[in-house]
Amino acid sequence: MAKLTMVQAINLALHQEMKKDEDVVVLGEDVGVDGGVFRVTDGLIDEFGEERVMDTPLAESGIAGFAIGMALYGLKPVAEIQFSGFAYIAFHQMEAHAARLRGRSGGRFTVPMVLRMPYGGGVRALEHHSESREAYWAHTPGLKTVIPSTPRNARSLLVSAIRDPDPVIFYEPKASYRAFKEEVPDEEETFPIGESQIVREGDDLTVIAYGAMMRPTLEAADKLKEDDGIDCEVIDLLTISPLDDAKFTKSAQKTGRILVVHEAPRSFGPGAEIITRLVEKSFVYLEAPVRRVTGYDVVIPLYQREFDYLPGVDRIVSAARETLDFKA
Amino acid sequence: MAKLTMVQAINLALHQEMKKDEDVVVLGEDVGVDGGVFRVTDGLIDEFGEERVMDTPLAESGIAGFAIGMALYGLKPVAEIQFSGFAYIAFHQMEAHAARLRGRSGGRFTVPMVLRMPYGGGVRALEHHSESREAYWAHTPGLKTVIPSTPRNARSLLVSAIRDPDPVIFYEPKASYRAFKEEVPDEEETFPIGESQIVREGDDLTVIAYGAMMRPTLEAADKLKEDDGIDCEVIDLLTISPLDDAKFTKSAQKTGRILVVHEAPRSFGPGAEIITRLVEKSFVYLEAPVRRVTGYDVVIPLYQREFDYLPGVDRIVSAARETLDFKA
Amino acid sequence: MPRKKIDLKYDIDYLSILDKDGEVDSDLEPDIDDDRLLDLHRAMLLGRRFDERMLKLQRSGKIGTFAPIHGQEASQLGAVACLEEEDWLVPSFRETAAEIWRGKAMENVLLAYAGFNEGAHVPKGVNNLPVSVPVGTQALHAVGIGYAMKLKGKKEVAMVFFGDGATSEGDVHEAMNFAGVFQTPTVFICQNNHWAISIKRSHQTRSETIAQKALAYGMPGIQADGNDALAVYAAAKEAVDRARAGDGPTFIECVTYRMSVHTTADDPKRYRSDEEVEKWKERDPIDRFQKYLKDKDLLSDDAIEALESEIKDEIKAAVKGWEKRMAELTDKTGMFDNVFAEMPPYLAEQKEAFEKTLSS
Amino acid sequence: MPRKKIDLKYDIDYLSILDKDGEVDSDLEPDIDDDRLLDLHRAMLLGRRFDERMLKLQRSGKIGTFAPIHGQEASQLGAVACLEEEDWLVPSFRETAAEIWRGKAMENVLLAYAGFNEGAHVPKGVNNLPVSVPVGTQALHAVGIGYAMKLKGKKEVAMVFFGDGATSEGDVHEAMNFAGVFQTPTVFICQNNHWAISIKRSHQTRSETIAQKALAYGMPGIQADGNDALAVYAAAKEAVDRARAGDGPTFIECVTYRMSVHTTADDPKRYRSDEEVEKWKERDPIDRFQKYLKDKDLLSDDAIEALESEIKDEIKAAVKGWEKRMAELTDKTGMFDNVFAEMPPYLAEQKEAFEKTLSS
Ligand SMILES: Cc1ncc(C[n+]2csc(CCOP(=O)(O)OP(=O)(O)O)c2C)c(N)n1
Ligand SMILES: Cc1ncc(C[n+]2csc(CCOP(=O)(O)OP(=O)(O)O)c2C)c(N)n1
Ligand SMILES: [Mg+2]
Ligand SMILES: [Mg+2]
Repeated sequence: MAKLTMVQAINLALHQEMKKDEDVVVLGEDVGVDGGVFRVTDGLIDEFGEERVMDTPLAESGIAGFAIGMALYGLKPVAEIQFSGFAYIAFHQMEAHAARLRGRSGGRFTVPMVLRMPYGGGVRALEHHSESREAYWAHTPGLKTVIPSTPRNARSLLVSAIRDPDPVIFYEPKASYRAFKEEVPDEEETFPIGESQIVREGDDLTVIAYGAMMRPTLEAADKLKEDDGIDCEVIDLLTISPLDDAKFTKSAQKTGRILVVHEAPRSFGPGAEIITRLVEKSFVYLEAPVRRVTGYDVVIPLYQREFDYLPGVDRIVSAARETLDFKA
Repeated sequence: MAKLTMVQAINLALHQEMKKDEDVVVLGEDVGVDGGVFRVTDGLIDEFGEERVMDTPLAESGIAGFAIGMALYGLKPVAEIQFSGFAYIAFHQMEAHAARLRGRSGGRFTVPMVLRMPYGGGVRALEHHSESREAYWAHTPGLKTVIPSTPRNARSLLVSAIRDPDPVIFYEPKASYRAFKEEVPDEEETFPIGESQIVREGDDLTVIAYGAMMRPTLEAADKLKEDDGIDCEVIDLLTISPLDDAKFTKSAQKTGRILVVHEAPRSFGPGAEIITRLVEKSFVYLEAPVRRVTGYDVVIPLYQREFDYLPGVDRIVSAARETLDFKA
Repeated sequence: MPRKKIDLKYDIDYLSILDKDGEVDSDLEPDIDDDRLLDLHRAMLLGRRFDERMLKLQRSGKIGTFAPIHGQEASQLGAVACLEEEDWLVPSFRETAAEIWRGKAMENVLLAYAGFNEGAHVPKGVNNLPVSVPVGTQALHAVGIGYAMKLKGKKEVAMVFFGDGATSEGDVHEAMNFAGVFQTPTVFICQNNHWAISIKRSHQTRSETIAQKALAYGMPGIQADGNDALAVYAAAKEAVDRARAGDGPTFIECVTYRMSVHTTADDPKRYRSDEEVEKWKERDPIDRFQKYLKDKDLLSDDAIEALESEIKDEIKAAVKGWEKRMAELTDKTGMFDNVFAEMPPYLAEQKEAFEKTLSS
Repeated sequence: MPRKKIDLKYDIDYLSILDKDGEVDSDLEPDIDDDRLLDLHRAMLLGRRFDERMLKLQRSGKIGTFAPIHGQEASQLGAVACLEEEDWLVPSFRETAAEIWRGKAMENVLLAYAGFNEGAHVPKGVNNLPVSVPVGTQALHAVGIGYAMKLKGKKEVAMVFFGDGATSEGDVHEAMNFAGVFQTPTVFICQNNHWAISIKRSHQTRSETIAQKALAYGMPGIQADGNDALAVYAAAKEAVDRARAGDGPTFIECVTYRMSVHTTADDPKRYRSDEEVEKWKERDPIDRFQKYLKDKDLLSDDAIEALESEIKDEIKAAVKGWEKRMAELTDKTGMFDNVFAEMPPYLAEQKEAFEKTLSS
């Protein structure tokens, strides 16, 4: 048991899985000698060699398609896209093939790969380095989309993703890469893909969030408790698709008032699906319109203004208050 | 005034705009000599020559990026992707550049291009030829996404799209390409992008649909009237993004009961955003959960089963009845 | 330090062994067993006849759109004839004859084109990927598969097919580049049939040959007469041997011609002349190969006649089998299967809802 | 009809004019006005000094991540020096000196790296695209721009820059192929600086040179010593003239070296040796060019000293101007501007909501 950052925790998952299963290979731009631009794959090449830790040419579709081929043969590739903003170059490979080959071949071929990438704002990066567009993947039948929020769940979810027999898109909140540490057990740990987690119980309001948004969300919950005596139930989605609607619809039946937080652009974003599931499954319990606190429908600005774009504690708190104040 | 199919109507729009404005150019795979695999660009090369009607090499990202360059210089390219199922190869060009260059350059550069493509099922096609993934584009800040439903609105919307100073994704319902004819005026006609249309008035139920789904939707409305005496208000979205939520939220305030129909996969699809806008703007008027009748979260099957996947009259009618029967 | 010419490691050669009248260049004649030569001939003939049959089935509405192979029999079969069973075939959508050679049932071909997903399903143990519709995207898979073979210490080869048009796609470029960098046992076969729907070869790219694109990846490349089964075989054999020996990938351009429509949805009269097609008839791959086999006393007119009737029966049986299979395929819920290894709750809900619509 | 070598239309040449000690090969010496030579020298020096200044600003937290150009001054400036004002520059993210040559204000460079979107805004009339971050994607734009120039009957040229790593991307392949097919007035400049972050040139692609990739597109290609301003200029001039004359695109590989970090977020010690860097110091493009100019009596040590101090002042003024601009940029709603020509209602609503958060 050690206190690790998320970068270290993900590294631990990769280390242990590569050690345990020689079919696990890692590939991507700068993942080898350099250890990844965020050092997530640090040391892997020394331990497992360049045959299993492959520095690839600079080509995202190439990385995805190459990984698909390896997976078809039976390997379990963990491919890194350097930033999620460049993953759209590989999008068609994931949509047309990774997501479909099991179905297309009637189960003869499968694509047990993970496509990992850092996503999201808040690290003073250049353009295309701060996007949060998980909805693209989530809308694609045949893909699973996972977004951890802490070192420990990043580690356990990545292990599950690597062992998953199907392709998993693994979005890593880069703003949380080194922002805090958490105890992560040395021994193996998995966490089921497709399951969300209630990280704080409460009766007044349900707040649904994930990834880097968990931190302002939990801070807002503290503030609401302190300032207003409001008890928030906070749900960390962890998996975006398949969406675990059981937990949040149940929570909504208790609180009747719900807030969804994400940094992705608002329209046609993940919040819309969550709200729709609530309408479909908990309609009669809703006491106020479900509100979303999200990124705006614009390109996230460069770093001087990125926190204007990103949902922060204040926006969450005031949306919570409005939701609680709502009277039909 | 002549009765035209949608293919002919789109062809008319291209002809007239190319004639009127020499900056309008057409490009894509097989759009020249062959006149397009659906004959949408038939005859253009004869009239305007191969310099303005360009058969390109087989490369979708190439087509999009090349068109972006032309648009940056001041042309108004209308680029065709042969089937929407192949457009994901060009997705990053549209996301990273077409959608952003106006903002990135502070308005110095603009990308007045149209990316046209046939989408949707129902024409007995091969894999990847029947997709409906408009949500990918709709979730992308800086892009507009338009889906006509009849020959006349296809023509007028395409003219508006070509004249629009920003990039427009133009999804053409291939199932409606030749399925029926409509009077289309010879003289110029435009239709504002971002505006939906109430195509049938009614007080009992609001049905929101678009594209090829308008036909089963309207048929279902007829049936509901005939069999059950139910008056549906039917709204044809026409533009998916920017979403015209004014009309449907108003209609919902009248009927209180709403159905959304699309052939795109269900989860994280366009229906989710529509329902969310209803929750945000007409919550207190909703008398029943808004239901969606959509494609399933699977790859649309080959033609023997494609109508099992696609929403049809029966599914719409029974969802309508359930919505009307709902009691809180 | 003047302006000086850089010497490149590889030359690009042109290989032809049977001339257009079927005369063999005995210096270059590959060493192939008589039985294998006859198998190859049979497969070419079967490919041609099955294609003809499918065209009829399509014209009468019994199957949907498909891509005929007419004229490209040597180009695809000469290549796969060099593979062992454990090797992998990564086809595009115009290698029906090659897929059949590699064990795909004609029944399944028909089933897929008749709109049943089941037709594309692959039996366990068969190392053929299903048809890939998005042009060129499959090339990368063959490189990944090759890499995995190498990592696993297997002496296997992955052979991937694509057309002249596909070489314009970024994915084919990335695939060849990865193959070069990782020295994977991948054989790239470009069937240059001169057309990509209506786009002619010369408009697809300005390079004089497609083969020379190999130079961009530091990879050996060769142009072969694709209507000459021996030339294709010899080029492919060299490439497969190189791959199996651990000496990396090869790129082969097979110069051939699409004699028929692009797909049955296409009308070539809009973009090419009858004369061009006529000209290529003279270079028919089957005629030439038969001439060669006859000259070698491996084949006679009588034997061809007998073979034709055998093939006819085989195709008839396949059609029957296919019709029977279609009648048996009554389960409509297959679209929910194999989306994932395990069906998540939301899909189970959707499947249930779908089943309700069936019963109502 | 034996196996025969195919003759390719183009050779790939290597061009070097100033040797590593700055001695000129007078047979190849391009004809450049003295004034222009001095402008070029000044721009190289300014590029170097501004780079150094930015590194300091970054290290002290005043600006964010940026990509230094140190070592690549000749490679980018030799090329853009051949352009006319009406020509277009399509940069990647490592052509700061070239952008400044073409009219971009240093203030704006600083503003952008300090995290203000306003820094990337382009003044009307300046034909430089903004920096393109997704590697290689911009190459296609230069081809489209070139096509539009041609269609409009303009004798203009679009010059695009990218790195050795970028050549692996599908988009660069598609761009070169389109340029070949449509014979656009596009000049492709690949700054092969031997590294793509930690990936070395030899691992990026197996071709012996990058220049030879031109052969895949039937396009003239040349490899130039990228640390030799004259060689780059001569190669680029030939290419620009060819493009302007309507004779199509050219591909130029400038062999250079990234002396500094990839970006300020990078630590090159992890992947390359100091010796390698030291070796390249000997080929410094500015030293060599200064030697040449001194030999031509166009430059003296005194003149250099004066110039250095002039440049220092210029940079100081730019930094001042930048600080003033930053202080003035108080409007936070810019992210809603220029999403579209006209703001749609939903965005207006969001902007309003955002303004409310500002006032609360
Ligand atoms: C990515 C993609 N774009 C477009 C298409 C439509 N399409 C199918 S085949 C084809 C032409 C292919 O030409 P080529 O690669 O030469 O193969 P051939 O058909 O000649 O065998 C096109 C454009 C497709 N299937 N995939
Ligand atoms: C599509 C894409 N993938 C990855 C990155 C991250 N990245 C930025 S620069 C770079 C290396 C570029 O190498 P090269 O093309 O040689 O240019 P150089 O940096 O050497 O100038 C990478 C991988 C990116 N910006 N865009
Ligand atoms: Mg072809
Ligand atoms: Mg480089």
